Amino acid sequence: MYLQERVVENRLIGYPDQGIYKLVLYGQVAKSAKPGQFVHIQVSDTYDPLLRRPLSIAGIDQDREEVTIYYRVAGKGTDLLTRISVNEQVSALGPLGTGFTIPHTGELLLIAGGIGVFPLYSLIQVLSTAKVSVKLLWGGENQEFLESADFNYLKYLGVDYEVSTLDGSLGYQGLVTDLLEKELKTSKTPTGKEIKSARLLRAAACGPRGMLKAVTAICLKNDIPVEVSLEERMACGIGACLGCVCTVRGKDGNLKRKRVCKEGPVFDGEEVAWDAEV
Amino acid sequence: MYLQERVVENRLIGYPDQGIYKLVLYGQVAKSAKPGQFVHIQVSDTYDPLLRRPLSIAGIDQDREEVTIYYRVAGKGTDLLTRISVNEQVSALGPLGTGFTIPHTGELLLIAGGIGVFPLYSLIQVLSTAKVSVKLLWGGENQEFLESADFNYLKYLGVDYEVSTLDGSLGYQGLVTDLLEKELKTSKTPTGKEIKSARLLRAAACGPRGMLKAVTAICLKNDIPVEVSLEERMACGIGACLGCVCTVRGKDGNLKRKRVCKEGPVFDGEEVAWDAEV
Amino acid sequence: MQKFNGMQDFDFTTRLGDLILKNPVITSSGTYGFGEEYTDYCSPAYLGAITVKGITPLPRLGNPVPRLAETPSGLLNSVGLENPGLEDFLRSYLPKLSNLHTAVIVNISGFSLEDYALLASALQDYASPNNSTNITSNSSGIAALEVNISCPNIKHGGMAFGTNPKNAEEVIAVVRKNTNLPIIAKLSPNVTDIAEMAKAVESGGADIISLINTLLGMSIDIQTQKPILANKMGGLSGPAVRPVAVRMVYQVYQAVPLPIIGMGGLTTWQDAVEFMLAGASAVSVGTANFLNPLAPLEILSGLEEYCTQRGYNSIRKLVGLAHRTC
Amino acid sequence: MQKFNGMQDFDFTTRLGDLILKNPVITSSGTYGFGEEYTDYCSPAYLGAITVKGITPLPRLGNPVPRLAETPSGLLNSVGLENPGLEDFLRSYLPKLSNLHTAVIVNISGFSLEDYALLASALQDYASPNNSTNITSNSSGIAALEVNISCPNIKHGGMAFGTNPKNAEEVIAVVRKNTNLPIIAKLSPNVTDIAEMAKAVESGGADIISLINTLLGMSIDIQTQKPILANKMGGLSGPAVRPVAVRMVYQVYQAVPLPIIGMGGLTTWQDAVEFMLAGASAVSVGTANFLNPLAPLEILSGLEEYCTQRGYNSIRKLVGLAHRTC
Ligand SMILES: Cc1cc2nc3c(=O)[nH]c(=O)nc-3n(C[C@H](O)[C@H](O)[C@H](O)COP(=O)(O)OP(=O)(O)OC[C@H]3O[C@@H](n4cnc5c(N)ncnc54)[C@H](O)[C@@H]3O)c2cc1C
Ligand SMILES: Cc1cc2nc3c(=O)[nH]c(=O)nc-3n(C[C@H](O)[C@H](O)[C@H](O)COP(=O)(O)OP(=O)(O)OC[C@H]3O[C@@H](n4cnc5c(N)ncnc54)[C@H](O)[C@@H]3O)c2cc1C
Ligand SMILES: Cc1cc2nc3c(=O)[nH]c(=O)nc-3n(C[C@H](O)[C@H](O)[C@H](O)COP(=O)(O)O)c2cc1C
Ligand SMILES: Cc1cc2nc3c(=O)[nH]c(=O)nc-3n(C[C@H](O)[C@H](O)[C@H](O)COP(=O)(O)O)c2cc1C
Ligand code: FES
Ligand code: FES
Repeated sequence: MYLQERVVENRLIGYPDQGIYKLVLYGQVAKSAKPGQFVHIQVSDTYDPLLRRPLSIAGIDQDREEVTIYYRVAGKGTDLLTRISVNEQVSALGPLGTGFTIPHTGELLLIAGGIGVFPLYSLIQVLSTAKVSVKLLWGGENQEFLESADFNYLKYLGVDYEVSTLDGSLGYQGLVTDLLEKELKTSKTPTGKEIKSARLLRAAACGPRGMLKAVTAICLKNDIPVEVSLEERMACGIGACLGCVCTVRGKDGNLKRKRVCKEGPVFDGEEVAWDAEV
Repeated sequence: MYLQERVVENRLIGYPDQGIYKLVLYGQVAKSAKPGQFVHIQVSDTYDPLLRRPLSIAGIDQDREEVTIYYRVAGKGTDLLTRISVNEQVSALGPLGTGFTIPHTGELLLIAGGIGVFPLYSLIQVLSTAKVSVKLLWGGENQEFLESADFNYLKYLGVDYEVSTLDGSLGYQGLVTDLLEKELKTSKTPTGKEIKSARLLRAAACGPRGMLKAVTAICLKNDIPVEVSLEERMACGIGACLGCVCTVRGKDGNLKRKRVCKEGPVFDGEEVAWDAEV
Repeated sequence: MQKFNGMQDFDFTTRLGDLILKNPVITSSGTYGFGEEYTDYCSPAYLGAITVKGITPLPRLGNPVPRLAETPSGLLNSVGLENPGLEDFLRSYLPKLSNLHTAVIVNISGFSLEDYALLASALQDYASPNNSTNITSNSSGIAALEVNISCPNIKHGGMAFGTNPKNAEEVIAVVRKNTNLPIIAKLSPNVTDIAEMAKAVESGGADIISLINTLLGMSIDIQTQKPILANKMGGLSGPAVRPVAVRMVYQVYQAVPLPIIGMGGLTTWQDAVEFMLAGASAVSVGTANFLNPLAPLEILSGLEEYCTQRGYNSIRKLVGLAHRTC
Repeated sequence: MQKFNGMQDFDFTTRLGDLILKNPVITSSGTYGFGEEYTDYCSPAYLGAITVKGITPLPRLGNPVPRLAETPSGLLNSVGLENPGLEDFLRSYLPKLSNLHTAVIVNISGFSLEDYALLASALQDYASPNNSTNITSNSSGIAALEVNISCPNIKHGGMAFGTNPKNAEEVIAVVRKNTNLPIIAKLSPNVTDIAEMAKAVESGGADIISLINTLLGMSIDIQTQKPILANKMGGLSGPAVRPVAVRMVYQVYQAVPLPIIGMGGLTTWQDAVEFMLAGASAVSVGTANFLNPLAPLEILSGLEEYCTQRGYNSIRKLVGLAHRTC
């Protein structure tokens, strides 16, 4: 499971100042990857930066044995990653983590904040949209960001979506949680069915922690089960160091730790102890 | 004097397993560079490796504002250097150090061990061979090494030379110090004049410390003044840290330290306290 | 899987007093979970031993996140001894550990002398049967206890046991009283005089010394203007600390006759050689596992090659060579 | 030359007790020669102060080479206090230092209390006239003494003065008796309890505390099987040690009311902000000069931009912000 993957593509997409790259890896990871899982990539040979970098799997092509990743340059690590050329080998542990539940029927509401959309791409991709009705709500900084984060690909996937931007440059002006509230306030379910019969409506979300907390609250208020994909600083990526924990409330009401890299990154929104500070 | 130089050329020359690269830099360094001086190059942006790397100036083209450097991949630092592409900027402090005395008349005997030949290339290049008779004695591991270290360039320079290899694959089989002994044993001076009138015979050498010590002993025995170019681990490269000292014996007979990066790397062979262990 | 015992007659057997391991490569406490996490990448059966996460009498949630901060060539962590506690460790983890076919070292941590006493006597019942004559491996049970003395002593104002020679000696003595297992005293590097600490744990009855634990450090986020770690301070590990670790192994080798397990930034086989030359009889791989799950195996094969190229027929020939005077 | 005082009304003045500097960026002892070496790259006139190489009463040849070893994100050095000695320093170096238009801090090192007494009283005669009211710059003479207490105390078995609080206090007290110059006590990080050391030098009469000096480390060449440094052990500096340095500055800030000069791996302006948030009133640039001779200037302009972007009109607003509880 220690995998050398070959770089098939690694290039800036969209506006340069958005710094978003598309990385395609050929190798073993694709064989067993599931939406919501991630790879833990070694970005260089030096000890500075020291650690691997976790990046979500945004697309899976089992036939071509390729996974697609989108990353935004955030610091030294992602910057070094941009310098890796096509055909070079990178060391990537993965696929890691548990991933999203994949519904085979009913309706799925996806809520994404910023680059949190990337793992949701792979979820959309594997869903049978004939059997599951999907709608994506996606909030971002502005139009430039959304377009750079491969908005076209989303359109190509052919799912229903609505976007919001902070500056109103595209879609609704405001937060994606506003979109979610509005969506659930209509008498119809997002995908057009009566809300009373919406027993099979579920939600999945990825984005900043504050947003996920709000999304969870809204979903639970509406009796919609919601899965959230969390981020946390990681060292090992495989459950050995206990660096990346998330605090959850067990069935017995007691606080417990779960490892974001192992039991996560996808958690049941309800179990996360959002306000725990222990 | 803090200089960004543009990489004009950076490529492997010779046999791949010899790992010798030619690096040409365009910028300010060429304007004032002298043979025997060096540049102190930042090989990457990371802190691992931490320090700059000292490399000798092997060729100076003031008109094109270019200096040529040859380097052998020895570890992490020189390996990172190979990854810098043409047209990238590198930070190079220099030209640093004092350099060789440049004779304007008489005869000059050059003795090189291994990659120690590189600084001597620039000395040969700037000498007016019409006025100064030059002969180079060069010892290396084997033919592959010598050819990879741009032997052709040496031939192109048109000076008299003799080589030795440890395995006899090219030239004399043995040490370059043997060549030197033989050279001085003949009744003629290296460049053909009578030894008695050889008042203007000088020597300059660069190579491993053991070789330089032996060369100095041989030259002094023959009353030939000799300059040696020393290597030492360096941090600052400009005389501020006292990391790179060489022990010399002052005129008063007392031991003193001199900085290889500042008062050197070229020293009068006679002043070096070769056996000092203080 | 890498091959690393090519030379049939190369002797990898490692003797740490009565603790005999099939080879000198161990994985460090807190960096290798409970032995199962890395099995996809590296079978623990190839290792000399694995050391489990520090166990305390009661379960601990540890510190809040962020628990990790990256620094130049280093890693700060403040996991805060999260662990399932003694009871659950014995019930849920130890049985599985016994299936890994390697020697199991249990790292114990306490906040009072009573804690250490309790842990030592409870774990004594699970001692591996054959810990003094055979190579400890393929065997169920615990091969040795590693006593983490870097924990704060709650009864003494939170000052770590491991920063005062008297306290360190006491902790080890208490453990000694309660176990026949080999005792590995794990020293903290946050001290003025590591040799003095080594002598103290020797007096306390330690059989083996392991070092170093992490260096106390801190990193501040200039955006939020607060320490990055929720716990403010944390332990620095990784290649950045290696020169300090090598120096301390060298000093302890000169100070006491006990066998040493060297660790601290050890990442490559070259680093392992460096620690053994400094005086370590075995080496332990910590943060390096996070960078490269194959690190322990690569270290094993590198060690063997280094030795055989020099004609050493046993790994033990390396130990302490840097102390030769000529 | 970089511009770094764009905002006319930004106040860079740095107060270290009676020592008032035009800005908080200093260069560290042993890394900036005698101030002249870097003038081609960075005019010392732009700096808050420069600290010269450690001076001893008599000239010293220092240690044999190799004196340097590179480690991951770090540098080991064992220069061994090579310096021209007091007399030659006063004759050949101090006059030139006065032309650099910056405050000059003289670092003094000794191997006995007498050494420190001698240095302090001899240097007192060269005190800069205006060290307590004006900004110390453009002025001839010495602005402050930095007392390096990390040297071995020859009379006490070679244990460094700076690793025992009583000895550290004594050294500072002796210097205090012999000078009116501001005293900067430079602490060694190789101690169990840095806060205790800070209190000791405060009692001794220090006006300012600088930290950290280098961490004791070692590196072994696996080819020769010997320590790389001729002196075997050396001092570790550079980015690798920064988390330890920041932690110690944070602890000393809480332990004593004296102003702090923070150093240890400080390489970028972001690092300078980190040290000031931790509690340093000024910062000192050491090993970073070797990597980037423009580092001090880049740090100055980065500090100013960081402050002005947040609406701080004075550099002093930054100091200790990481200690806020809300
Ligand atoms: C499970 C998981 C999946 C991820 N998937 C993606 C993805 O698909 N695409 C993508 O662009 N990014 C993703 N990230 C985030 C990505 O890992 C970080 O942006 C990256 O590690 C930053 O590395 P750097 O060296 O470039 O920046 P650094 O210099 O390390 O950090 C830049 C900034 O990001 C913060 N930061 C660094 N690491 C983390 C972290 N793990 N959690 C929160 N903050 C952090 C730092 O404090 C700093 O402010 C994911 C993270 C996790 C945990
Ligand atoms: C003034 C001067 C001029 C030089 N000119 C040239 C040149 O023109 N071409 C060239 O190829 N090399 C030259 N060198 C040597 C070159 O600087 C080193 O090979 C290089 O720094 C090694 O860096 P690295 O990271 O690749 O290897 P490292 O991993 O740093 O070291 C590889 C090996 O070299 C040894 N080493 C490293 N630095 C030094 C040093 N400064 N002195 C002695 N041993 C060292 C190490 O101990 C190790 O064994 C010169 C050195 C000096 C001091
Ligand atoms: C995430 C993490 C958790 C650790 N937990 C423990 C522990 O529970 N008990 C212990 O004695 N040491 C613990 N350590 C210290 C390591 O065992 C080791 O001594 C230290 O990290 C230095 O080695 P390294 O640089 O190879 O990691 C931990 C280290 C890390 C990085
Ligand atoms: C080559 C070198 C020489 C040094 N010489 C001295 C010295 O003479 N006196 C002293 O107090 N500190 C000396 N130091 C320590 C530095 O002043 C500084 O405290 C230490 O290097 C940590 O800072 P840095 O990581 O920024 O270099 C020296 C450091 C180096 C690297
Ligand atoms: S990153 Fe190590 S347990 Fe999750
Ligand atoms: S390398 Fe610093 S003085 Fe020569």
